[in-house]
Amino acid sequence: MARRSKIFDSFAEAVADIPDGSSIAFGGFAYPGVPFNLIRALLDQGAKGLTCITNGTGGAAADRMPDIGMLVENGQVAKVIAAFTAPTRASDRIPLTKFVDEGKVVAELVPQGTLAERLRAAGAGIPAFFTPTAVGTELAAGRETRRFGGREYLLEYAMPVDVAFLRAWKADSSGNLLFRRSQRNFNPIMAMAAKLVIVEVEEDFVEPGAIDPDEVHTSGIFVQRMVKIPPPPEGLWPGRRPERVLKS
Amino acid sequence: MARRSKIFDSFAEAVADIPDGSSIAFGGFAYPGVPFNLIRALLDQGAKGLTCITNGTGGAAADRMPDIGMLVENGQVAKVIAAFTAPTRASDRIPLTKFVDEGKVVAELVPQGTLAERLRAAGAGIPAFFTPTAVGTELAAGRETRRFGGREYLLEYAMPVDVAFLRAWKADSSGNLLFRRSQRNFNPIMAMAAKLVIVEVEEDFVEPGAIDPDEVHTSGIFVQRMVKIPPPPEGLWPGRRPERVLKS
Amino acid sequence: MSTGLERQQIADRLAQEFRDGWIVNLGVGMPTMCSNTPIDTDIIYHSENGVIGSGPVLPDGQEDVHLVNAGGQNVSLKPGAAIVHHADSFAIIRSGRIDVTVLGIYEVACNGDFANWKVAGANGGGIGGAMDLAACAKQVFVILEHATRDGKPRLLAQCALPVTARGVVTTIATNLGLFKPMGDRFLLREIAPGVSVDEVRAATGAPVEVAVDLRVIRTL
Amino acid sequence: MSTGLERQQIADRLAQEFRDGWIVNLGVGMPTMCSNTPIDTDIIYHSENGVIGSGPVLPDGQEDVHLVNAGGQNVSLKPGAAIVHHADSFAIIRSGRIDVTVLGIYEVACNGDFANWKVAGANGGGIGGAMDLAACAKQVFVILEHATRDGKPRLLAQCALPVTARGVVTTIATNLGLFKPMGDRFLLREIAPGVSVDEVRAATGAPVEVAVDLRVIRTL
Repeated sequence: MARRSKIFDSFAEAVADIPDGSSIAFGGFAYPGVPFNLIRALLDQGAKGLTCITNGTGGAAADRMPDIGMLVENGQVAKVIAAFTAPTRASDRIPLTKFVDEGKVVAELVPQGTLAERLRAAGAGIPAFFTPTAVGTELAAGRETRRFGGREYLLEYAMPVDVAFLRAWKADSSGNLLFRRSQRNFNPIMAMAAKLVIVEVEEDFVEPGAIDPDEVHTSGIFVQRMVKIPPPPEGLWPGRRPERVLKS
Repeated sequence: MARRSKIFDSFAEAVADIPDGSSIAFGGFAYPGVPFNLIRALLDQGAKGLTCITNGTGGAAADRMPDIGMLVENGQVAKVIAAFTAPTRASDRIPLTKFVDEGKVVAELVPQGTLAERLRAAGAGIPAFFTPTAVGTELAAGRETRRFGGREYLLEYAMPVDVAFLRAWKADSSGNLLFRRSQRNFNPIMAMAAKLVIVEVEEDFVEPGAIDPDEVHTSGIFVQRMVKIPPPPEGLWPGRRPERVLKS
Repeated sequence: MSTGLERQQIADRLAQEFRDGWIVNLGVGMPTMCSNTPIDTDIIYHSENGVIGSGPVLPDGQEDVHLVNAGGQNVSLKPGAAIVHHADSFAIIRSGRIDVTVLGIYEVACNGDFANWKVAGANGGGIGGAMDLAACAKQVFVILEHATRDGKPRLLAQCALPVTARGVVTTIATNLGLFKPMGDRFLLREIAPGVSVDEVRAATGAPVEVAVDLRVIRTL
Repeated sequence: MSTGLERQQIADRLAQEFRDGWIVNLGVGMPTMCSNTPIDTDIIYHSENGVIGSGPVLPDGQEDVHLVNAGGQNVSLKPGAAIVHHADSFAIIRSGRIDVTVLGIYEVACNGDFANWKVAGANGGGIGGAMDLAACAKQVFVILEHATRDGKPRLLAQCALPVTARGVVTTIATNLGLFKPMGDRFLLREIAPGVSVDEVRAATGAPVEVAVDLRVIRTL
């Protein structure tokens, strides 16, 4: 029996059934590995009351690609969990700030390593763990800490998510993924943490077996849906020279 | 300033300074990835009072390669931490059994996934975590458990080690490692858990840059010493056809 | 020696429970025989040492010496396979992504407890990945001879040996039939050809309920 | 505007503290300027997004669009580089393998506390990887302008802003000098050319002890 293909024809189709209230993890750090095309499709799809898990929400830069800040501005977001919930430079403005200040969006600030480890824990069946990060800071106020070997650690909980949006470099049709360079970032651990994993892929799909099993970054068992990114201008390609991305 | 090379000329030299009382993690599952040559060198070197962390101690099979059981028989081992501390078949005998029965060696039995996660936690700066494994069993008797989301979990602690012995397929001179197929097993996480990582390598060393950074399994920042395995009979090659190992 | 099904036939019956797309983990021994069963479902075999998508065991002379399954056999890889390290392999297990694990065991109780890591009087045991798999797989199938070599029942009201996990077994396959633990009894779903219900009851250490639609196992 | 060293000169002085073989993590902003300093030590640069062994920032037109450092700049890779995912990158950080992290900050106290993630009155903040790095790196170097734009001291007896980590800073480089937190005071190890000790004391919000072997910073 052939199972349904994981390859979808459009981003719209791939995100069509995401319900209101979903928690969605968005891969990416700076622009590499950010699922811009899936974010744009989600802006069109319109699901509301979302919890967005992401390193940052974007919107500080002038040349703006689809970002979590736009989902916020579009009224789709109830909560953001991120390592940046305000700009680091006082002079910058990000769209999230206004919504948080007005009480329309809840922002949970999480140190980046803790964010990564909470996602990894969810994907590893570990409900909670201890970390030295944030001990003695405002973020640890009133929370459970414990000493191991003379040092104080903070209890942190796994962060499972309903959906992960990823951007990968190459994929085979069974869902095995390769990320190129720092495109990898949060993508593999978000794939592990999610029930439904949707991936935008830069290169043409290859047959199963074309990627060496030793080189796979994310196994196809984690991946349910994939869409090939069309060439620009239809598809969104970050950075200045998408033609080199396609060839490298 | 050039740092000292990580490439050692002999296994004897690579293990010469391991002191009595060290904790040593041994990579490998069945025979792939087992550091047979380093184990043999350690038998010759003679360090005593060792704590050996390993999936199993070996010695049940007829065609015996250097294994932890031999270190036990050689009087070098104080403690074994493993997922197998007795044979699964009642008819099998393993060398460890006699020493445990006589109280000469302490054996700590750890479920394999917990063993892996405790090593990974040590390499990730996580002092303790909760796992569902072993809850309700003899191994959890009297130990701390806790409920998360209606399910009971067992508290487990990180397992840092002094030394890790690994076997890799390829390496560059800066210590970046590639493992082939199921040779990977415990090797990368033991590298993360150890202060001193010593690797026996099957293929000739390549220059830094010859391994694609996206394909590295263990970064050279984890690796301090490497030795090229000589061809048989001088070097130990598991399985039946080492000539294919060298060429594949 | 034993009545009812041969070992491969027990595995065959269990393998027919696998559903299309399942991720299946087979333990050492009889469980790996499930991969010999010709079934038309698309199964992904996972083994605890980090192999996702293994294929048949390779004959002597064709082995890949870097590649073994959980039982140390030289397996092949199917197209689309991937390798992960041990922590990631057990991340897959603990996070509940294994649809079924099939384990060879010593004994099972009608409350779903089972034992497979420590024999009576032993100083230590062999757990391997069984405790992680038992605690975390979506379903736990166990496969065993219905009785010990000296004729004692291995399907019991309560486990006598130290358990591997509690209340997790969903399906039991033995040489005498296919069973489901029901709390205070075993449900006999299917019976081996040539075996009577009375024989099953006599060989079982807990009450046996016979399914209203009891069928005889069709051997392949 | 400010007296003493230029920004690149502050970074240059700090980079000379790096020792051969160190794994160094540079924060966004002034810290990354340390990688411009010509030093003859063999440093491995780690960035929080999983890049181990990055090289210089590439000029426009030569960027690899898949590769950025923690500040989003298109860097290169040195031979022997490796890429890991975010959980493994912070495993490296939390397990204490980073020899030094250099962070740009708002303020630092003589007890070693520092603050760099939340400005006064803000609703939220930008932590990034700074809390993990500050809590776990073997040494924490901080780099900052000695005073705020309106002339207030940023080297203080106690942090006014929410701290990033407590008691972790080992070396402080500012436009006025190189300092070490000593608990109840700062030790002035080196002073910027053309700056007097009195000027340093006047610009600092805690007692300043002058090193017996006080030197003038040699600019490159």
